[in-house]
Amino acid sequence: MLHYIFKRTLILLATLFVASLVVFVTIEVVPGDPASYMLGLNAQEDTVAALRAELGLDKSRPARYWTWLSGLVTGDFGTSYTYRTPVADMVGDRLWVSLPLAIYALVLATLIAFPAGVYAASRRGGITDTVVMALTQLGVAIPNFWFAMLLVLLFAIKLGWFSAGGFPGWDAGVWQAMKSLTLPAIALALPQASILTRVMRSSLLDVLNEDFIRTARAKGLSRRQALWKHALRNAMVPVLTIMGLQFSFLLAGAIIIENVFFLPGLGRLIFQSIASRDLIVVESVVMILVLAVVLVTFAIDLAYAWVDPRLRGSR
Amino acid sequence: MSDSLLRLDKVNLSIHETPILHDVSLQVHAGSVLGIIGESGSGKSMTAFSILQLLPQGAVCSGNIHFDGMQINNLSEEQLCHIRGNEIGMVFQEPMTALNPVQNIGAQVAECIALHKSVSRSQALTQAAAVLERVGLPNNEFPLTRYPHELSGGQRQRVVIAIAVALEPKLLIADEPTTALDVTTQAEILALLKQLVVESDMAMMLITHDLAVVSEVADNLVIMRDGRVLDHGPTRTVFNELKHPYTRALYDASSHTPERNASIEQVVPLVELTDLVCEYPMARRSLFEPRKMFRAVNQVSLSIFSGESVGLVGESGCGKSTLAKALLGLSPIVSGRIMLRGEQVHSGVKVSNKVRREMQVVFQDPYSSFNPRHRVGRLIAEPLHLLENQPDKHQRVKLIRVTLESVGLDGEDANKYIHEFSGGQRQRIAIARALIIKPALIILDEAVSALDVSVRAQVLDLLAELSDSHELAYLFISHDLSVVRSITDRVLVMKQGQIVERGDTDSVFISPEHNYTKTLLAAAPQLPQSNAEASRI
Amino acid sequence: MRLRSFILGALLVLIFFSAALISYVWTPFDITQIDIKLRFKSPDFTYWLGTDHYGRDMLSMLMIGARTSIAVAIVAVGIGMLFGVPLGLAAAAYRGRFLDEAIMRGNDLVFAFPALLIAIMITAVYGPGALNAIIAIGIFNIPVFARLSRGAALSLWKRDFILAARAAGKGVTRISFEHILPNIANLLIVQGTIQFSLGILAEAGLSFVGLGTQPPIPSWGRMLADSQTLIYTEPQLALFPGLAILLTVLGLNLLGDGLRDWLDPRLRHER
Amino acid sequence: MKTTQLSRAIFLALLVAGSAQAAKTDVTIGMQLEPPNLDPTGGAAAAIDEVVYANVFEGLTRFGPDGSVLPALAKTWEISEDGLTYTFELQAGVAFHDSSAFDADDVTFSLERAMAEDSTNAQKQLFANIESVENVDGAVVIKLKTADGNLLFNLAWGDAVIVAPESIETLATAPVGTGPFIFKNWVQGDQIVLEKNAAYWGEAVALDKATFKFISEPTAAFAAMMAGDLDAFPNYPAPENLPQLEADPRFSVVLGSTEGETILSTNNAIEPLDNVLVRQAIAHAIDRSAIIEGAMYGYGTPIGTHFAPHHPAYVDLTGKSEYDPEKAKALLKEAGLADGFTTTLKLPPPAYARRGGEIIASQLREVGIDTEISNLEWAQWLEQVFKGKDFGLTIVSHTEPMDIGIYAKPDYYFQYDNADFQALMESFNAETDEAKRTELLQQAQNIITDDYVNGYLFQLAKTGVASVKLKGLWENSPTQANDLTGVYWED
Repeated sequence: MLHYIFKRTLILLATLFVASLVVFVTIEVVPGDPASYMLGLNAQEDTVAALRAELGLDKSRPARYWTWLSGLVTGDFGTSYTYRTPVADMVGDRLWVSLPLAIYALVLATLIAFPAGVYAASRRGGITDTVVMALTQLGVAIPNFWFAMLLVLLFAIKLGWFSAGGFPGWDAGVWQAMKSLTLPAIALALPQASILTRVMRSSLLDVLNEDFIRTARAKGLSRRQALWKHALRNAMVPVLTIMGLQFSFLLAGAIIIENVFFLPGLGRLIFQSIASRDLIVVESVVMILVLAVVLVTFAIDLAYAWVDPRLRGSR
Repeated sequence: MSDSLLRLDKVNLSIHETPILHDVSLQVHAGSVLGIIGESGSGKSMTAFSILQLLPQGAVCSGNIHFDGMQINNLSEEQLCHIRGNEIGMVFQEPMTALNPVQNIGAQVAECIALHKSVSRSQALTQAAAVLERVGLPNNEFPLTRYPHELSGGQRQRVVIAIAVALEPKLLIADEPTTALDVTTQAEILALLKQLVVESDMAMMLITHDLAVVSEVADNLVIMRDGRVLDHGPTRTVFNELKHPYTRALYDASSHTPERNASIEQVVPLVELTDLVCEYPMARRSLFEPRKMFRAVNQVSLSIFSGESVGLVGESGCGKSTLAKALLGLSPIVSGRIMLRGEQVHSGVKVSNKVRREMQVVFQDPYSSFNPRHRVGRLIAEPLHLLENQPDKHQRVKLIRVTLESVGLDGEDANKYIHEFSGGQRQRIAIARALIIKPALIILDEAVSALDVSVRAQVLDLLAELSDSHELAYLFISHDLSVVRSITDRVLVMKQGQIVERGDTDSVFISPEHNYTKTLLAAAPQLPQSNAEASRI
Repeated sequence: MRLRSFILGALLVLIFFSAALISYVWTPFDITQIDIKLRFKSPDFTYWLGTDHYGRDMLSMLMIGARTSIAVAIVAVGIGMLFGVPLGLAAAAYRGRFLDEAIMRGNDLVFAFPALLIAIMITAVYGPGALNAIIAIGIFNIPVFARLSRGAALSLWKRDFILAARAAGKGVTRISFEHILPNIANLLIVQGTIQFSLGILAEAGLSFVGLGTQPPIPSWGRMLADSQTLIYTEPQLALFPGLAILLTVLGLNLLGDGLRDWLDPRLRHER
Repeated sequence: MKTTQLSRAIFLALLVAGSAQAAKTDVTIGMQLEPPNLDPTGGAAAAIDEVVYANVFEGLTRFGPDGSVLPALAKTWEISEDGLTYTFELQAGVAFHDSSAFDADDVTFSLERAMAEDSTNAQKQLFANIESVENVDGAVVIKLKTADGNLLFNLAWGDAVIVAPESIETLATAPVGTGPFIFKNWVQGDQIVLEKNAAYWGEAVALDKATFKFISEPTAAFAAMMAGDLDAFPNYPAPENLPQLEADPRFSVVLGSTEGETILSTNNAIEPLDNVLVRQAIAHAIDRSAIIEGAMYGYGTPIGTHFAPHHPAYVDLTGKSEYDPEKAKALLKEAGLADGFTTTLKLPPPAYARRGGEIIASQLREVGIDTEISNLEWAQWLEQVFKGKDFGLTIVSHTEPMDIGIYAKPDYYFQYDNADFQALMESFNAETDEAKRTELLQQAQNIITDDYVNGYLFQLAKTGVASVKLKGLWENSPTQANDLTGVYWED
């Protein structure tokens, strides 16, 4: 088991390092320079040059990469060119919007998908099975940003139950903050829940055809008991893979949803900093998203070993 | 008829409108063993499942099934659940997949106990440990926390049996319990089953396609074909009278020995191996230890003369397949020399086409050895790729037709797809594929083990004919001693990567020297002599 | 039920494909004509689906929008297959060795970046536009096909007919293309339709945030973005593009499911 | 969520709602762009001034609601005969927010900092004409290199506000000025909060607290207004929602003017746009009313030259470029381009550019001029168009006040080089007499119109939306600012 974890950690660190290299190189070649952006239309040449020096933009690329990378390791992401505040703080409060949103959506998706998937699988071919399948087909097909617009139209404007967007901040009370994250979470959760339901159902159906289910039935377990006690856990492996993959979809999807609901999350920060060529912020935020995805995949790998003893390596 | 524990009369079953069982009637008495014999597709397993009403979706079952004085085929699901595992236990064919891979063996056995008896979890576990001891899995060697993937096929089958007999059921149904196991393990499992029947006065229904197995274990027999019971009665009388023509055909096929004139020329050996060693890496235990290598073939030397048919027997895992693959250049060799017609062949890495032209192979599983996307013509013509001067289109078509006809198939079959053929026909095609470039040696790796008895006989006859007409040498690899005995001139017995005994087939079978060979021969079930007038085909 | 959904899927896909193809030759109105007086007309006999905020015919915009979305998605899936499948086959052919490990780690790296993030980085660096959207979505498809074809190929390599082919002296590349590829073709087709529908959603997402196809070429995503501010006064502007995306993706998914059942013999008897 | 927590949250909500009934003294203002930082002397972003100008920071002089120059920290001033020396008497008893004293030394520090070689002040050229700044026993004496009528005007800009050396280090994130409001806190990406400065030297202001919320998406702006999250949105970004807001009794829509001349800038240096006939053809090919209606939903006043219509010196020259496609085609034929030509149209992010661009592209196509549209981020626009001059046509709104002077700079991005216009501007700068300055300005407008240097489209309208009961907001925006000094709740 230890060997398994050690190997996975090694891979994780290597992926992060290569990712940081790829991110820095792709973003460094971005045309447009933050200094001239900040000084606006009729700034003179020398003022722009002065600002570049002040921001340290004139140092060589490898030097800047090294300072950024060493900063990453110690948690100091450097100072933003346009905001002149430490990137870490900016990203910190934005993380407190994007992360809860992603988790809220994942929880919602799982709470919907598990019962629906299991219910549909246990009543294969029945009406509920067909209805669930039809709904998931729709859920997968709906573009979530369009669904978000419809949610705003219905719940925020017509019924006024929710605010149309914006984030009051956690100090305005957990209840208020969660309320403002509800519509975006639903919009994000819908496609994920649909995909997860379909995977859950098909994976369960495969396992129900296995021989050991027949053994369980021969032991005297009823159809439902065999499903809950034996099939469910075996069906978890493919489901876990999809959940891992989905987390990265969730983060990506959040970037668009944050736009529709004007939430001050990491997604909008990326857009704003790309527009203002605040390269150091873009690089740091991308790295944080990559770190989140890689950590989740690592957690999923560990969960595999917990769910399926065969992966734990010989005793 | 009075004290029969289980009685089926006129049981009919159809799934999605396709009829499976027709008026099946049989009975089992307490403390006795009923053997059900039939080839694949005869409905024997379905009979077992209809007893427990564990039928797939869309199954319609009629007629009545009496068990222990009660009619059980119209009971509610809840009542049936009470009987399953408690009154009737069941053992299945495939031990490798019969257990839940993510649950340890203790929990899986205890679950059955806790389900039917109101006992605490710990009590259920102690009872489970007792049952496991009883089926030959001592707790010190096999603790309850072991997982199925850490056990061998035989050990897993013992766990399945433990589950089935944990609650001392009145009836145990064993559906082909030993088909997937080695000869020695098969003998142990059959002995265990017999002992359990005697100890707890349990009735057993043993389902198999192997006449020899059932003849040693069952008190009464039922012979089924296409969902119908053709013959039944006490084992002895059924074997002696061979009343029903199908029973007679089955009996003859099982003891069939093809006509062969063993012409052996003691000239330069066609193929000679000296001190061959093959290894492959094992799973890495921990990062720091170097990968341990498993030595599958350990200093093996043998020689095969052209036209000769050599048998290689041994249990699974003894390295016989690795040896075959090494010979064909499909797996790497650590050391040792391979000579073909006196010429050094294997120089370590690649095997030249010249050598491959001399040797071809036929595999075990007819359903896996063909690319479903290609037509038969293209399938059997694949080895032509080895020839220096490729035959032109016209020659190629003629060659394909001739080769197909030589294995008893029709020239037109060339443009059909493989899924249009039965198991037996597919092995004929596999042999055609091997024959097309007229090799000197064909390696048959368990070529007939997957076939039904009657089909197996035909394929063995074909091989015998071909070896005479085409001056062919065979290396016949199998774990089934009776088949090897009927077709080979010389035999080599292999154990843990080494050849422990070699010699003429008859002398080795009649007076084996090495005690491993002795245990092997003893374990193989013998077909009783039938005093019915033996009819020759 | 399965056959019906397959036909429904095929029908929907047919409608949108033909709409896209026809749009090359003819559209009810010329979309380059901007006439502010005609804007926000609700659907009537001349303008079947009404007009947009520049007075252009919504139906024509949707037809040409279909062209962009479908073109971007097809090329993106093409890139995914063209690079992904050979990588997957190679990884399976040299399983366990360095090449396999390298390809798999490369996949993990691309998977580590959330799909849209790659798109944003590329379009931010090289400017928005349909070509960059294609590359961005295409890059994300490569590991999907690589991982899929590697998995399928690995199970085939264990099959006896591959050993027989090796015994017949065939090299690894010949076996991969002659034996392995035809047998995983079904899987690739089915996954292709799924990735196609994901491609359409991705292109719409990119255009929605202004990074996909640029004006004057219409695209469904951008039509949605433009309609966002008018959603309270002219909701129908958001309705039609959203429905177009939904129906196309739905059609493709149903088609994919139908194909999977029809092509995969194991499931065939279940119908 | 334990029940106690829930009940406390509800009680809290009621409390907040309850207090709203009493006379409101706080206001929430909506803004589209968030300022990168809060140092008006260190960056050019309009958003900085929109928060701090006249609220947190003050200069010697300041702009009034109608654009006139009013005294601020300078109580009175005298100008010498030759117009080269200005002496300013400063207000007494003024303190910075960190309670450090305000005196002439702060003024000299601020202006010298802006004029310095390595200064990062975006409008450094405003101070180019200053020779020296001295503290002469409490008064500030500024000597000029040449007579310049614009000094008082220049000192009113946001970039010329007075800062203190003590707080200069953290100015960008913790601004310290002399204004009526003190900076409270800043939640990046969301809002900035200012509070009343009790020790303000001038007239007391009505508001205790002001919150600036940043909402860039037009849809979100509308939703926030409708949901009552905002009290006012001075520069409402989505003109298409204005009719609906106007119809709502809670709100009043106030239309004003800005200094934003929105023009179709034409690169006068490249083929064939260097030919005046071609530029004239473009001018006639453009239908201003369609653009204003299509892009800005009717909000915006057409302009015929690069000058703000609300300014007294404005001359209405729209007649010289009325919409006449036939004339445009004839002009093109005359210029030897009968079958038209192709050029690039590079558009910055704002809505007026992106929407206007599509409409103009279709209008130009009518007369045979094809345009390749490319949408750029601001940074790319500055790089390619503004500095690189690599463009054919672009659309941008010049929002600096009185910026007709840019036509006198030959290296300015549309590269217009006209010697007698440059001479005209020189004399204007030197002129101090109002009547003569107006006359010179009118001549300037005529020259750039006759030369058809750019396509003059419309003046950006200030579409302000505010709660009916909120009074005192600026109607026009002579400079980018949200001056809250005069703002109060009515009932």
